[in-house]
Amino acid sequence: MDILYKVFIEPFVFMGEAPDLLIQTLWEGLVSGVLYALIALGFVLIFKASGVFNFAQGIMVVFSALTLVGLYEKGVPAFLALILAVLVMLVLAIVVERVVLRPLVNQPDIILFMATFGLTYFLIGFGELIFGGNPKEMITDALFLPQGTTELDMLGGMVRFQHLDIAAAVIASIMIALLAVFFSKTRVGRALRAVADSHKAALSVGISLNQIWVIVWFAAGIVALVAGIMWGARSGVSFSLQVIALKALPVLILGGFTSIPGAIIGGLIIGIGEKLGEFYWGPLVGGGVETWLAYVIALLFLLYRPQGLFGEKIIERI
Amino acid sequence: MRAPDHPVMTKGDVLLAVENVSLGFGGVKALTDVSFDIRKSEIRAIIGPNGAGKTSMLNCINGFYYPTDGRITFKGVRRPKMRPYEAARGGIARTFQNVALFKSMSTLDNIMAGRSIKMRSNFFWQLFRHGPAIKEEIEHRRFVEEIIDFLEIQHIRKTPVGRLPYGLQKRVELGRALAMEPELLLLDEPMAGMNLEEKEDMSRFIIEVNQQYGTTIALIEHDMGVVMDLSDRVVVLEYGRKIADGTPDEVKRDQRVIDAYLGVAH
Amino acid sequence: MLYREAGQFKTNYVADSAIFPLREDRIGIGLIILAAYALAFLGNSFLLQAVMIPFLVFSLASIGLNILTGYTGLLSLGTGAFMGVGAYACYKLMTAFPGVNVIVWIFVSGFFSAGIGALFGLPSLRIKGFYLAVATLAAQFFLQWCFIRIPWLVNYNVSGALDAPLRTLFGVPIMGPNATPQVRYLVVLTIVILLTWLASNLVHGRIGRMWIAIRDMDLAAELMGIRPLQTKLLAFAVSSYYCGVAGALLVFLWYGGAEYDVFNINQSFFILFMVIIGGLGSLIGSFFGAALIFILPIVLGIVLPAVMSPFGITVGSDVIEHLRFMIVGALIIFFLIVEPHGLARLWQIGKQKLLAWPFPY
Amino acid sequence: MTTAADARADTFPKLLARNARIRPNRTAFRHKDLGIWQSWTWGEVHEIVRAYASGLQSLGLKRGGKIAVIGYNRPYLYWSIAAAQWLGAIPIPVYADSVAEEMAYVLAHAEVTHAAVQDQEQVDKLLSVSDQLPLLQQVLYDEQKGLRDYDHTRLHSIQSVVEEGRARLARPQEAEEAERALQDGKGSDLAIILYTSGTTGRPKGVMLTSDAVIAAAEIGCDFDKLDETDEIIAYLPIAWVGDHIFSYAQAILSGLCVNCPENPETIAEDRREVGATYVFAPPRVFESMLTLTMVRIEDASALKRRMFHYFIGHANKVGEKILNREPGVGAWDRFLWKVGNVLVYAPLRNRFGMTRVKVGYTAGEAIGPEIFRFYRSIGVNLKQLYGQTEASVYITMQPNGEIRADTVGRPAPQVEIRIADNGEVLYRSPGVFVGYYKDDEKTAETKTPDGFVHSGDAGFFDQNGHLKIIDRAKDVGKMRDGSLFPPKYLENKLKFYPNIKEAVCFGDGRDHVAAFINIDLVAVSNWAERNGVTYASYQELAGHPRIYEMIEKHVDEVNRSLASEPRMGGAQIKRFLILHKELDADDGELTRTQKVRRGFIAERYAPLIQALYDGSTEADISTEVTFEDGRKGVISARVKIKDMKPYPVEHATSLPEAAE
Repeated sequence: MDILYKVFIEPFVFMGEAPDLLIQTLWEGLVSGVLYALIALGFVLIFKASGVFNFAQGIMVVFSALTLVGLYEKGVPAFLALILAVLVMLVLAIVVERVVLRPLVNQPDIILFMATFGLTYFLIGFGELIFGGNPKEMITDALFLPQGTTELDMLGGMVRFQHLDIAAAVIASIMIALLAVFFSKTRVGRALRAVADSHKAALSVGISLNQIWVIVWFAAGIVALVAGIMWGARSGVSFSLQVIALKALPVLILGGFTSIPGAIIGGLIIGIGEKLGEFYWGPLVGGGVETWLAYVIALLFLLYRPQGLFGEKIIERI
Repeated sequence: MRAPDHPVMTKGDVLLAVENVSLGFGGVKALTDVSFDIRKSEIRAIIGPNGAGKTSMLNCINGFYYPTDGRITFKGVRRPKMRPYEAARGGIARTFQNVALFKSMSTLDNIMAGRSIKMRSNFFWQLFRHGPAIKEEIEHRRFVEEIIDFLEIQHIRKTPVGRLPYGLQKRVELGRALAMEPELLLLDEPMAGMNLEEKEDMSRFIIEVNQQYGTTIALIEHDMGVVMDLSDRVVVLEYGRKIADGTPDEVKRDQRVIDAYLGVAH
Repeated sequence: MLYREAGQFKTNYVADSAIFPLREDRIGIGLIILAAYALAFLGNSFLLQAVMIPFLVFSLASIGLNILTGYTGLLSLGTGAFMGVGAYACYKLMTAFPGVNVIVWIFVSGFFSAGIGALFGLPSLRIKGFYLAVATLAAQFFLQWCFIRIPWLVNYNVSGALDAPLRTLFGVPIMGPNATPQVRYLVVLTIVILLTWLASNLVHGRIGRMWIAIRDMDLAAELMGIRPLQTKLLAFAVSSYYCGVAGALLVFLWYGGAEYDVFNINQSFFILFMVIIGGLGSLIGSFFGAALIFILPIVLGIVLPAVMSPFGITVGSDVIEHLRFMIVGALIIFFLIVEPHGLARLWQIGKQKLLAWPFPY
Repeated sequence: MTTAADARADTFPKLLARNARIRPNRTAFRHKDLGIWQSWTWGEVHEIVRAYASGLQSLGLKRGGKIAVIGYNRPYLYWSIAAAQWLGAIPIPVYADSVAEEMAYVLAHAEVTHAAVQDQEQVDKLLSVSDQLPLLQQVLYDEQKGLRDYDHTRLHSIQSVVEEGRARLARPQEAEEAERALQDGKGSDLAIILYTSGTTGRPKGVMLTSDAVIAAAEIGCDFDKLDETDEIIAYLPIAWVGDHIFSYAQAILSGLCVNCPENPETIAEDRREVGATYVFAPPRVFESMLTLTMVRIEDASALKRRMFHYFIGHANKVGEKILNREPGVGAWDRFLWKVGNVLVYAPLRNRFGMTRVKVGYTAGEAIGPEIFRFYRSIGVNLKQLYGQTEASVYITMQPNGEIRADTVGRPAPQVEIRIADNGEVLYRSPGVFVGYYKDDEKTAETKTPDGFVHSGDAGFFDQNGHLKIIDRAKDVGKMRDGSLFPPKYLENKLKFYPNIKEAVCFGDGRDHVAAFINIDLVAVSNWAERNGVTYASYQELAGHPRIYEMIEKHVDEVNRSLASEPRMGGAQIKRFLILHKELDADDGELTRTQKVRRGFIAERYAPLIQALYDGSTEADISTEVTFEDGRKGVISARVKIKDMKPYPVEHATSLPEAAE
């Protein structure tokens, strides 16, 4: 009975007793959730436009951040480094389209999926070879990211809001909003959506499929760069970040592979869910549940709804 | 080939009855209030224009879909909601409109895979490929070889089916279904995309299966000539509803059929 | 060219459905096995310890993953964790029952990972493709967490690491600090040969056909009466068994001791890469893939510094490691584009060419 | 070596019983069926045939009765022959692919009362002509498929008859009867009637006694030392004498194993699987195998292709000599051949299923010399033999070490040969037939009172005593001086040169031989290009002096070779011309199968022929032609005529009469 109490009663009692801590946890969950959503958006972009489940999206986050920091460390001014990092992502998009996507067009999805594993490992090796394998600090100052903390008295306790987190949430939200607008309002964006429905439709807009791939991979690269700066500022830049980036996968499963709102909501659920889980239930099993909770949530969810929150029900045909 | 194990039915009994079956996907109605029966040892054709719900009907019969309304009785027992493999184990085999072979396997292995439900040797023996496992493998291989002989596909026995021309693939698929020794064999457009000679061969095989082993066959086919030659009775669907049911001659004379289908196709 | 299949006719089904129906293949396999055993007496410790033992261990793990991904078509990213289950189970078993020979426990430990594998395979009934891959990530991260957080698994050992106790077979130490590479190699080799043989039996029989049926056309398979859940779970269980045994071998007969970190997600990926490069759905491909992915960095580590040193460039081990990642990544893409069926297909084509020689087909 | 000790076994059933006694556990028959090579030992075969005979007896088959055997090569059909012979009945194998009408003729002519057939197809054929076969009582079939619902009052599966026989044999008096039937058989009894299709007229039934068939089989067995370890693949029609001797008679005589392929589509693969040691195939099989080889090798990589051609070229040079163990091959050439053997020859033999071939035969028609040499040069001991149904195959054979592409060998052991004045080959041997069934007239025409048989082929013995067949005897003409004029022989010699596409020779009833030559446009234009000869049209090329020079050389070589051959020296080509247009089937000059229509050409080009014989050096000709688009037009040309200098004839008239 004791265990049941500890699992089902005590955490909630604790939440009620210390609402400030709950708010603090929710806030942290919210921030990481928004960032998860941002990474997941990169996946969604690519999946929608090319049907490729880009496992390397997580690594692109790290790779872009590493490029930025690495260039800065080599003496390039921050502003220029940022531009160069963007250019590197463009080059990456072009190379991926040429070397990976084009030869593999019309292959089964799972083959393309596995090809992105290859891309992942290539980028890890390449990034470390150029910039070294040791963790780096994000150049927060040089990029004029705010630092410091605001502490608010709230609900009988102190809730701390790191300025960086606020900035991250805001920038990520702006980014998401921009993408939404891009998709629904611009010609290229509409073309991208058309590609998801039918390749012919895209051609009728006057953009070749190959160009579209380059554009979405580039867009996903920029998203990755933004996400990389934010995550990097919070937890340092190294390839161990990829473990965090992989969290975008359960987010996608929750939200569905093609839905932007799905990615956002999924991100928030995962972000908040794992923070709550870690803080309130983690101690029961010795902590560290954050590493897997997201996956288990996604797994359980999959069993209930294989198509995701916003996916359509799949009718199998023979 | 041995006759199936269940001794209950004799020729002419109702093997499968479809009663007032409807099927919908969301808002779309694939089948509306369809009723007909399939009798033991007959060849029953289901025809109709494209999108008439023929394949959906087969999918209901072999448990791939569950009707939203109505019921299906097989061998006098109402079919519960079941998984397709249970239907297969109950004695229903089928082929597919677009050949659904295991394309990396050889002809032989495809048909052997059709024997899976008849094979019982346990994991342990399988592991050592010894004793009952190998004995069983040989026993079923013999059976499969008889099917290969029957369908005259000896020369492609060990060819991966992915490399075969379409007509032969259809034949292999029939072989795989026969390997299950089904009581009811569902054929979804067995002659689609075949040339005349291949159609003749396939018709011959279908008739021989029906006559020699008494297998009940329900088939969907577009070639009206073939349907009229092969089948004992025909049921006609249009927009998910039954519009006629009877012998080929009756159906051919039915005004609604002429309007809806024959008139269009010919 | 080397084949003389004329006159090799089969008068019974056993011979006809033999795994190696051609005499030349049987001779070839025999020679390879013989050479493998001879290597124990001819090779030096470095070769055995740093090349052959890990090669065999990874081959075994690849066979495991190949059964799941290659034969049954279920993509898994949890291989490392399943290997870990085997290693931890083996550790617990042999420390709890030191009286029973460790070989027994190595084989038994596989059953634990088989059970865990089947458990995590349950979702496979409803989800496919990359959804399933993500689900297996749950296994990877959850199990890895278990290895860290459950000190019972390492007998509350302060270091939190597994270590190989001294164990003997027929009085010869086969595990622990006193076991020579030679002896360990022989043990690993024998286990790998045995398990490969069993796997080959499985995939060539009814069960193998059911797995491939599920992979090639799962709906058709189900409509033929093949139970999808049982078949997939069996694949998960057998696959995990192999991974588990490989994990136990990895820790206790190769490293001699290890921390949870050897079973991380990178390990899962590298095994997957071995399978992809070796060839999905091919046992022999598993060996090829393991050889390429594992031996490549070793060769790089020897060759590259030697080549570069005359130019005054020193190549550190970290550079080798980075290059390894790059090359492996590039190889994956290369193989997926050029030969999605991997080295095994090249091998098969080679054999086919020899068979059809001098004709091209 | 197999039969001397068993002189008493003078019929095939008795030999079968002997095999069951001395080698009961050796495999006698294999049949690829249901995916594997189903096998029967001699003991089993004997048991089945004995039971089968008894079963047939119960179905009313009697001594002297006739049973038709129809189908592809199936063990049960061979056993039908044996079972019939056991009872003293006469089996009549019939070509499986003959249409119902042909079959009806043979069956009615042979007065068969029973028929053992392969499958539904043959049963249907028989049923469709049953009104023409009032004598036919019972039909037996091997394969059940499709026959289940047939009326079985007169239809039986062979298996059921064998079962019935087994039941009968369980009773002592029936067993005794079977034994008596076996012992009653004599070597002088008729063993089989083989119907030969013949080029004209109705098929004739060649009657052969057991003695004859056994004697003939023995010739081959002894000649090539066949024994029970040998394997043969039976895929040629069972109604053809070759298959009967090779796959039935010699198999039973020497105990070798007969392998029946699965079905006609799988023969190539089955042949490879079996890897027979004793092979027989008509030239077209070897020819198509070689063609396929050359086509497929073109798809190989450049390196492999070059390697292949290099070693095949080398084999062409030395391969035959090495196979014949002739001296004069250097160590380096031998070494190269060995390398080639590893890289090309042995794998090729493997692909052909000839890895284990001890001896292979080709017969039936002339094999192209280059094809023949190809197989020999890669180490296949291929030989030619000359035979006929009326001789139970063997007339001449090629002994080891004396194998040449252009002759069919020496007279087979125990065979006497003589050449008639008109060049026709006559032979006498223990294997010759009794007569044509129910056709004494034809028998008398073919068989001389002293037992020699007219072969219908013209030929001569060369200086080595090897027989060379030149043409059908009736096509060989006589020139005014009495020399033989074999047109096809000459034309083939000319056509051997790639530059010559077609040749038409004239000489029957004339003073000398003259020829029309058609150049091969591809080969000649190639040559012209390399040699700087310019031309605007076929006609111009054909009339070019340098082309004439080239063709003249070829004709000269042909003349030289003719001069060295006995009785051929008179047929040297004295004058020739090169036709200004290609002989064309559209113009009726060739048959649709590309054979020359000599009479039509003679008529159409009469002015040219006249010019050839009146000594003029050129002639004008205009002919109507049909163009490819169907238009008709007229081509006129002035054609030059060349004179040739004949060689002195080496062999005047001294030819070896009959060898042996």
